[in-house]
Amino acid sequence: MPNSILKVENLKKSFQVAGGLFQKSQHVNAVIDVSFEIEEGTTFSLVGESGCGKSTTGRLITRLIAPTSGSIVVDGKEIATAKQSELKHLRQTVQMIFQDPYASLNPRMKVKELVGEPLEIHTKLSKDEREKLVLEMLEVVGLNAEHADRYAHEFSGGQRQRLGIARALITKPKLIIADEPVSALDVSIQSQILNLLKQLQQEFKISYLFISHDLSVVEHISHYIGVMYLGTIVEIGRKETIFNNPKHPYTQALIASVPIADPTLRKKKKVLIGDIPNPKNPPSGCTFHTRCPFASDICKQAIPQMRKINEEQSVACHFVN
Amino acid sequence: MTSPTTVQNSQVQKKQRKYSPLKEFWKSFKKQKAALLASIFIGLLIVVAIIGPYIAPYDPFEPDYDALLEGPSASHLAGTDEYGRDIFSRLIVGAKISLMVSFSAVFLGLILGTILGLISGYFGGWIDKVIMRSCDVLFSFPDLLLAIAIVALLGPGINNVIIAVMIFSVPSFARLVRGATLNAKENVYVEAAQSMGASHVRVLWKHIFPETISELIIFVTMRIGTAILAASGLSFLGLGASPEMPEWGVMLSSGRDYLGTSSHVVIMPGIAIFLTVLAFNLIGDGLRDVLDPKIKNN
Amino acid sequence: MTEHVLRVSDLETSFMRDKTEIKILRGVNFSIRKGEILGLVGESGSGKSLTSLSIMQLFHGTTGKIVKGSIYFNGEDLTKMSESEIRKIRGKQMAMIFQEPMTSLNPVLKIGKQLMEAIEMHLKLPKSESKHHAIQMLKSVGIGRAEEIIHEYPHQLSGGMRQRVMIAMAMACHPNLLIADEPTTALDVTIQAQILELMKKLKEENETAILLITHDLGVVAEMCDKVVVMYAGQVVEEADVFELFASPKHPYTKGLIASVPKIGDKKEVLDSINGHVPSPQNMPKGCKFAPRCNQVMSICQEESPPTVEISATRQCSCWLYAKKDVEVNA
Amino acid sequence: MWKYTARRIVEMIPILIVISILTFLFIHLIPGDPARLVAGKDATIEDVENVRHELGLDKPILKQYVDYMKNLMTGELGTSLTTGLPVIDMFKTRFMPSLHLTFLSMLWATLIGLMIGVFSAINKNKWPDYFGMVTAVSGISIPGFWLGLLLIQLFSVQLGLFPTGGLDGFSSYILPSLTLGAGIMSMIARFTRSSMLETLQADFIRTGRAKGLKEHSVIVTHALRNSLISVVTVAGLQFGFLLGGSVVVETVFSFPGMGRLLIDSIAFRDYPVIQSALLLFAFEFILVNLIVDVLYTVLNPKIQLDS
Repeated sequence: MPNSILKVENLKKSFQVAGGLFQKSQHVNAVIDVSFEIEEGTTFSLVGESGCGKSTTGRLITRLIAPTSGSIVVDGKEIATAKQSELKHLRQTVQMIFQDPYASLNPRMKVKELVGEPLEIHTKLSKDEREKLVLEMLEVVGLNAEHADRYAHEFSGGQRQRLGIARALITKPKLIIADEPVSALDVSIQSQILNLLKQLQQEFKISYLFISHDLSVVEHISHYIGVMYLGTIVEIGRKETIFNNPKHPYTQALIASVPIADPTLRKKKKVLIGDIPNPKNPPSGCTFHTRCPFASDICKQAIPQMRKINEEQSVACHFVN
Repeated sequence: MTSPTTVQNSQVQKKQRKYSPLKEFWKSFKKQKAALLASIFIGLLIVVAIIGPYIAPYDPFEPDYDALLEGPSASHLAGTDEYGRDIFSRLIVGAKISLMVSFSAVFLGLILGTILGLISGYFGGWIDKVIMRSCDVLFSFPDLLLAIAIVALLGPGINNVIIAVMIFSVPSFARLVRGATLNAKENVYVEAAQSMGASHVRVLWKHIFPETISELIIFVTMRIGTAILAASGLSFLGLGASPEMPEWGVMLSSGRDYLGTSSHVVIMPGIAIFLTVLAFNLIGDGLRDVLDPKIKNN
Repeated sequence: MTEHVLRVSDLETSFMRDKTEIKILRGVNFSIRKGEILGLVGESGSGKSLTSLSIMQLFHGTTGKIVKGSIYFNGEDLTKMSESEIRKIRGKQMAMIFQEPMTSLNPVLKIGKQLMEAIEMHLKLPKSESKHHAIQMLKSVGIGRAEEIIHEYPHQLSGGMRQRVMIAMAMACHPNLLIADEPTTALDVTIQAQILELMKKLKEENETAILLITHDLGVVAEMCDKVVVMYAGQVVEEADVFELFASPKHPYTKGLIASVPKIGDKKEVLDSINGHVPSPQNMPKGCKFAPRCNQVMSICQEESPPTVEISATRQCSCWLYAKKDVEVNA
Repeated sequence: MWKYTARRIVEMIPILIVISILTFLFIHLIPGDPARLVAGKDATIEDVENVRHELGLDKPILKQYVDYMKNLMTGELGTSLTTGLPVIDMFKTRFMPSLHLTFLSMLWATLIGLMIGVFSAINKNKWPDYFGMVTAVSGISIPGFWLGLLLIQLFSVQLGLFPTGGLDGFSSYILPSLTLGAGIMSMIARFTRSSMLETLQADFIRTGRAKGLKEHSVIVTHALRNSLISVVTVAGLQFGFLLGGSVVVETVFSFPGMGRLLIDSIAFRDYPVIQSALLLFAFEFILVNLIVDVLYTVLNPKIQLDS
């Protein structure tokens, strides 16, 4: 494998849910066991439904929260156990783009302060030097210099997401974690942003960890995909393989559930029954067994291990060889 | 409901005047007629408090035994008290005491409470518990009773009133700021700043504290009203300003005995307290309508 | 030809802001037949949700007001009715479900009470019967433990379950028309599939007409018979669903369909529409889409395009299709 | 609910202990020598030592606290320095009138406050709303002692409808209760209004209307019930305002209650009475907040389940 920018192994995070004086505090395993690797210059997507732990994984990698156990190697450095004070380098190498372009930009700051904030934190550049870089960056993301003195709320959703991207790019990071970056946008704007992200990847050789619930978007932007369900990756591999030949019953159902914007492809769907279980109280064995059409006794008892079934695909299911 | 403001046209934007938060604030505050009027009243009152001794028509301490308990007239706008002192002059000079006491007590409470609240809300954990439990203890003495207890302890006097009112303000400020901090912490841009590597001080100062300001401004305004009520209440009970001072509560208290015969000695200082507190509350209401994002959206 | 359940013609709705009237809907036309699913598609700010609120006349607590046009429901004009007459139709002949199942149910009342409220009022059933009816309704939307659920509170249910409850509530009086405003947008994709299947099933069983409001072209393609595309408070195109996706006419519809990433599509760069939706206060003169349109002509910036009937089932508001003696310099 | 109540009671214990320490320390926190203060300026050293012994101030401080707590548990609150009576006996005659007064005030203030708030909210920006809100903002701005004096002047002196003060039957409660409740009524009215306005914006209100419910059932069944939850909490917190206000109102009306007793004792430096009165007020306030918390869980199904 070429240079890997991020390698995550057996990542685990359990949150304590506050208990009162007489209540035992509960543990919720938001991320149970997650391992994957991202090559330089590629996009790896984590896809899954609510409560699957994809966003928590993203926040663990930026060390906004500390993992319970496991290893996170960013650009050759182990950061899972690093102290906050030792993370300065990480904060420059890894940047984030957030879902809600309305909420992720401080409404009280002007664009030049917003986009220039990472420089203010990480460099000793003068105000003028920072501003020069900000203007350059605005150009790169398709905005222009006269926007620099405005406040975030004067922009439309798409423009705001461009600001978010400019802010993430300004420290020249190697990895950008994009947490549902287009799901709050209208489709016609969404495609603008997706195109921009792709173009920037080619221009700056950035890697993306792309977190999304939207399979169509994920298929468009990724090179590799990990499908998550209740805190674990159930299937991982090259995008084409996963979409053309999904092996895990959950991946299959997930792909089949996506409505396709073509009425000629309408078909009676195999709809997954039941609800997504509450992560506070996950099912035993394979967590998917409560909804799986193929579940048998072994699925209720044993947790399936991740197995490599070919060069491009690994699956965690008792029935896939 | 459809909100018609979510999207803006950049082409049209260019033509508009440059956006400035202060101008925007003034534009909406102008529409709050009651609050505007109240602000003018308070502005005048502050001026009066400063230049009071120079404009008062009579010496507020000089008895005039020829004019005891006279009703309002052209020569004595608000009448005279039981020593024949001009009530209007006393009210003018008293404004300084009331404003000084309430401003300094609230200001001290604000500083202390804000620091405690920010620390408590931002860091959480044991430090939050310690601060909040201490506030709970103070809270379990009802406002005015706490002040009474403190004055009972320290002895009567205007400085002790300031201390008392300050102490009972601290937990309210701390709780308010803590709540606002917890809300502000939820903002994704705070997480964004943390992910950029911003230090705690930077996050607190640049991203969280500004969020609490509008709530603080509203609360401070209202709190000044409460402080005036509490301070004059303490004076009324004989626990505040000394009896010869032209403090509004004291004037009211000493006028009590003449209520049946010369009610103006009670009515006049009461009106002064009432109008001042009302003005602060109206300003607070106006500010809330303008600044509170929850109301803004309606 | 079956009769129209709903016919909206020339509907204009506006809000007041700072004493000025802001028109949001500027002439909306469409109709729905019995048992038909009509998709109302558009991006945020297109006025699609406001169209639904106008039909239901749910303007309470807002400054919204219908200023022009008519809404014929079962042949009667709703805009001419009094509030109390409309109240008898709302929830009985015409029901609605909303985008946010998490907040659309009252958190302090039990599910049963919330269901029975409408049943008791519209169907005039006694308490025991209406409870029975409520349980039946919950079962019909696929809630197995209906008897228990009526004693539970909304927060005890998942998002998908709550949306089922909302549907049961809406269908309780067997309405002729169900308005569904982004009913699955807040739900996970596997749950969305369940809810969409359920809506189809209920439509078949009850012959209810459905007005499905959504921004998701995938949902439209899977569910609808007919599609109305809205932009900036106007209908820009109306067509049969197969026709629309096979050959969109309006440049906006074309752009919209092309900008959706589709699974299996090998396109490297997605098409997109430049710019963004204009705000109601700053509507361009002429065609509202002109500033973003890639086929814009000079007339588009001057005059609003007429609605052109392209075939019996298709209409489009665009100068490209207007036979007018105006010089068209494309 | 019982489990929750039990939990809240246990959680109260540390606070109660801290409060008892604070009130115990009260006498020690007085600047200067408390014994000398009590004994008076002209007292001889011997007198001062006698007072010191009487107050138990000559013992080690820890021992003093233990004794204090022991006495508290048995209801032994010491002896008044001015009357020479056991403090507990003085409280016995004073406590009930105060309790009646505060609860009567709370009752009418809550009812009227709720009514004004709801009425204002459903008539937002119309004249009933303006009228209600002008009343309410005046109510929170008016000094209680002044309002009391005005009411005496009008109803007792001029019209002779009620007694000017003291305690002689139910009519003695009316003016003090009006004075005491005015502020809290206004606060409840204001809060109810804003809470109702917020609730009326909620999605489930729209659902209710979409069901075709009549406007009054939308307001009563759906909006008011939800608003009540937060109004209850606020009302509970404001109870402290009422207790503080009672000191002032009792002074104005010469009402023989706890508040008046406290002020008189402060004037006479009757420390044992001050100490115990403060403790009693704090205890009362904590108890009311406990009741409010429990009521809150009754009204709010979500809390019920989580606890």
